[in-house]
Amino acid sequence: MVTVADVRTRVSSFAGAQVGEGDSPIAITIAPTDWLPLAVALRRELGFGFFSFMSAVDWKEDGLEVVAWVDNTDARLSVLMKTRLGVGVTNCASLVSEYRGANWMERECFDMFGIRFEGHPDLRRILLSDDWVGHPLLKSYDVDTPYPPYR
Amino acid sequence: MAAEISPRIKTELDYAGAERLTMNMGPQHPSAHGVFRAILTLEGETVVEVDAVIGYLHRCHEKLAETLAYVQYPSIASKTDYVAAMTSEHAYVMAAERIAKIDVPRRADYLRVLVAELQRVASHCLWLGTWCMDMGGALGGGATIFLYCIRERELVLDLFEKLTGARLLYGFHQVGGVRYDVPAGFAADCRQTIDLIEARLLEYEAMLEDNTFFLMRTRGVGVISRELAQEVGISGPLLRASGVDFDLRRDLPYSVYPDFQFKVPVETDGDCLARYTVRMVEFRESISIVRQILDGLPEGPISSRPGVKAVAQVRVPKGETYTRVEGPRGEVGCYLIADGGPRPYRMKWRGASFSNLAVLPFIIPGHSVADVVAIMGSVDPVFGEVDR
Amino acid sequence: MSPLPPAAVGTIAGVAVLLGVIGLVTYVTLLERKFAARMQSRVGPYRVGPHGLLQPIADAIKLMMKEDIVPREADKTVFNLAPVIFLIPCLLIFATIPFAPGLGIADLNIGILFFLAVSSMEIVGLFMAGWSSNNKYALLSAMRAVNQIISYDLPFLMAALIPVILAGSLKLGDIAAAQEGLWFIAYPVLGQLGFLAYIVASVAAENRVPFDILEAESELVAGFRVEYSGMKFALIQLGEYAHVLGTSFLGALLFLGAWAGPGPEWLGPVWFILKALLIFLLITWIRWSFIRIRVDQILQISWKLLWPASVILVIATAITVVVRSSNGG
Amino acid sequence: MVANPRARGFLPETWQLVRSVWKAMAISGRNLFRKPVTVHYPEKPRAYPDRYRGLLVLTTDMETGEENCIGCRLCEFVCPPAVIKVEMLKSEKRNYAKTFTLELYACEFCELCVQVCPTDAIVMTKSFDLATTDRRELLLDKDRLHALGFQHEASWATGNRLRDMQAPPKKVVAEKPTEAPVEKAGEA
Repeated sequence: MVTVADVRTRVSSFAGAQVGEGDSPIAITIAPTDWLPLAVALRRELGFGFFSFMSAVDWKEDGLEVVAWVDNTDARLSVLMKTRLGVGVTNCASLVSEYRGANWMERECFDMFGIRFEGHPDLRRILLSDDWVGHPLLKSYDVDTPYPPYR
Repeated sequence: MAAEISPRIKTELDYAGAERLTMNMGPQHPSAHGVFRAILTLEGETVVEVDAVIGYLHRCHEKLAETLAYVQYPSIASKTDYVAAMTSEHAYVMAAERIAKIDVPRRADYLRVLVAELQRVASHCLWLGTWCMDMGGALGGGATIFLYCIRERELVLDLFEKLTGARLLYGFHQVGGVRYDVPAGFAADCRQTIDLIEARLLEYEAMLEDNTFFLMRTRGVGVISRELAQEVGISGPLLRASGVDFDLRRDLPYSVYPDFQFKVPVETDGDCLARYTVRMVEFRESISIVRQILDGLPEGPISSRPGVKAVAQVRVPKGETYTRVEGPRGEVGCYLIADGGPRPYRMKWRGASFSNLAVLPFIIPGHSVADVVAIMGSVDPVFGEVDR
Repeated sequence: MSPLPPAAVGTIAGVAVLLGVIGLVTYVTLLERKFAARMQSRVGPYRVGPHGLLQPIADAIKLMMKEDIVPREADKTVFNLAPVIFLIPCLLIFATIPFAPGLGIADLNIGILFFLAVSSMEIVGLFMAGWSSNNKYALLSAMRAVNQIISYDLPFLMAALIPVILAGSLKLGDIAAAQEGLWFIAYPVLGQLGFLAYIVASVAAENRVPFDILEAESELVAGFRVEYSGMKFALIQLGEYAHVLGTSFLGALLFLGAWAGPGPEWLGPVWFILKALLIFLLITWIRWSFIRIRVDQILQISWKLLWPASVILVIATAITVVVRSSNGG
Repeated sequence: MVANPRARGFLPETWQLVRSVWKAMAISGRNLFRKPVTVHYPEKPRAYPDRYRGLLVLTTDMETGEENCIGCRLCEFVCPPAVIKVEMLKSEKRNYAKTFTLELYACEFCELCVQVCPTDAIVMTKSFDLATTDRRELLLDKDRLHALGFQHEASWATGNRLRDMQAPPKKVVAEKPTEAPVEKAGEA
């Protein structure tokens, strides 16, 4: 059975990877370049097969951060993968080759945050209409938009 | 869409032969379970490729969460999964409580589990009804089973109406506890309702269980393999029907679930029939949990914080957490980042139906149009949760 | 000889039966809706008239007043002609059914052959409707309709043959008379099996649930009728119900001994209509209890189960009749 | 429970078909004789529970005949869809609400405004037929809300009662006898 220690040792091999101390989710912050290799390691070697969700956070000046949560259902372990894309960077590696569930999740991240995922089969908006201008969940997207709520 | 179709199906479909017919199923379609559009590419009756178009019910809950306070948002959170409103509120409220380390009195936790399990019974009633309606037709046997299930679901909604005053979207949970206490005579009504539903379950099974027509339509239809299930992240009854024994209430227990005994059904063949079986067992397990709660409901306050008096009453210190709740459709999660103010900094809502629906383009190719409808019904998506 | 020339008697009788049938069909829809409602623990139409009795008339008037839309791309002539061609055979089947020993429009001596031939003509009108409305759903449903009705008319034919062999004549009047003593349904083994095969085949031939893939709402919205509205829709609806009613009248005549029943002689037609309604309610009861099965499964049931079973049944009846008549003398 | 044997072979399968046909029809047949559950709505109204959350109204104090609302705008701030707009009118003893508009067509009936109101001014009633032919009628202003207050029976939940029910453990307020002597909310 995979334990938290195995995860920590395996992840420590990635340069610049910090692992949080808690283990209800094992929070792993990693460099954007190792995003896909980390996913591959987690899924193939450590058995984190369950892909729960993927999303992004806009930290205003500090740039965007991509977040993903994967689970090992047998060992009841969860990992929260985080990577800071750096100021003004809006592209990131895609996990679709590893987790097919990431397909729609990444399309939603692109739709809401404008993050382009290289290696994604067909990256287009999933929730908003194709002619929508702007990415709503960015902090710069002000709340009262030109489309007045119909009242 | 580079959907990998299993080799067996691939060989059948690759004949050049007849030209393909693209057909639109939805968004205004009787069996679309809400607003969902599937662009089916057909060869004769069999579906070759599916392109799912969602987003018709998108209200941007996550942006709303950044503008509404902790006090206001629970009654909006219930609008994500409007068929199981209680579980959605529970996820949001638990996230705020976990960051701010607010403890919840035992009676409030017991009430939360009581309404969550009653909500699962009502939601499964709606699932069985609409699924049989899809497979059976509005002018046929399907409508009969649909009306039986709706008749039972109304009884549970009457219970919720006595408790909170509303029938579908309640705003029952608040940070620190719940807003309504159990009125007089509620426990008796509750026992009577769940006894009646348990008796009626036998009737549904008599109409469906080893009914040849039903088995013909569901056995071996829409098989989801174990790896595909985990890889796409489907959860709840769908995941357990594909052989993965993972139930959040038992494996990552939250609230007071450790106090109750309940069985977690697991099937292995992953087809529509397995999903039906898993949900029917869950029906009975939820009823037994409700009985356990009614027997052991502790006395005491129902909230550790005063009633809602002002907007900025609840402030959550800096921090982030991801709380997961086992909703009727699967894992409903709320990833919350708080920055100390009365409003969250960022809230990501993990809807169970979003991932459950994401598996369809992988399993539908190779089936006929009638099967697409049966598979959609067995996945039981709710589009408030998909589009958020 | 009655004072009027035979042609006039024919037309008057024809018009009388036609109006009778249309009246009966409209009220049969109400009966079905009330019966189905009670089965689903609800009340059924209640608002229009006392206990909803005027509901069918309200429906008829509503359909007549509704706007009659013809899709722009539709093939106009075929589109407009289809409901008529669909309706004629459904009403024609009442011609050969004798409501009482003498009372019938034309009690042909090949009565049942005429009935079966005409009743399978409706598929032409149906296919025209499906093809001409230039709608994908209608096209799919028309394709399904053709192979379903054809593959179920054969077992329907076979099931109807059993009473014919037992009675020894194609004339509907004779078949009814032959059942004086013993109704064919009460015939030891063959009667019950024959009746069962007849009911299953008739449910499938009129594409009622569980074989109603023709207008499977959840998949094909409303099947071939999807583009029709107003009076044309009413005609198709009338045709469908008339066809179901015709088959239940035939079933009552073949298996339940048309007008045999206690009470004075003139009560015959009343007994006949009651038995027909009984069969109609049986078909409705089946309709509201099962879910629909897929197209290929329906055809499998027809060709692998119903068709061989009904052929064996017919051969068995033939053998028993020969054996019975040879030693019975 | 459902591990029904895979009926193979002609006879077991047809036997299963016949048995399932009979069982299914028996159920719908038995249901034929059950009393229908539907009610003829307009003639026989449905029984509403005590805490029903229906149309919002403004209450007037029975003894003094004065309106309860003091225009404190707490409900305006707490309302998630922001449908309530209040302007305060300052006067010597107590304040009043100069204007009080409620856009009923966007209200979500979440009852936060009732819970927040310090003077039980806004209350939900047991009326549920809100359909109108014109959207503008759903923009309720102050006197319309007061008029409705007299027409419909108020439901049990008022601000103080809701806050008392949710009261934290410190001051366990003895539950007021439920049948309060005089209904503070406007009585039909």
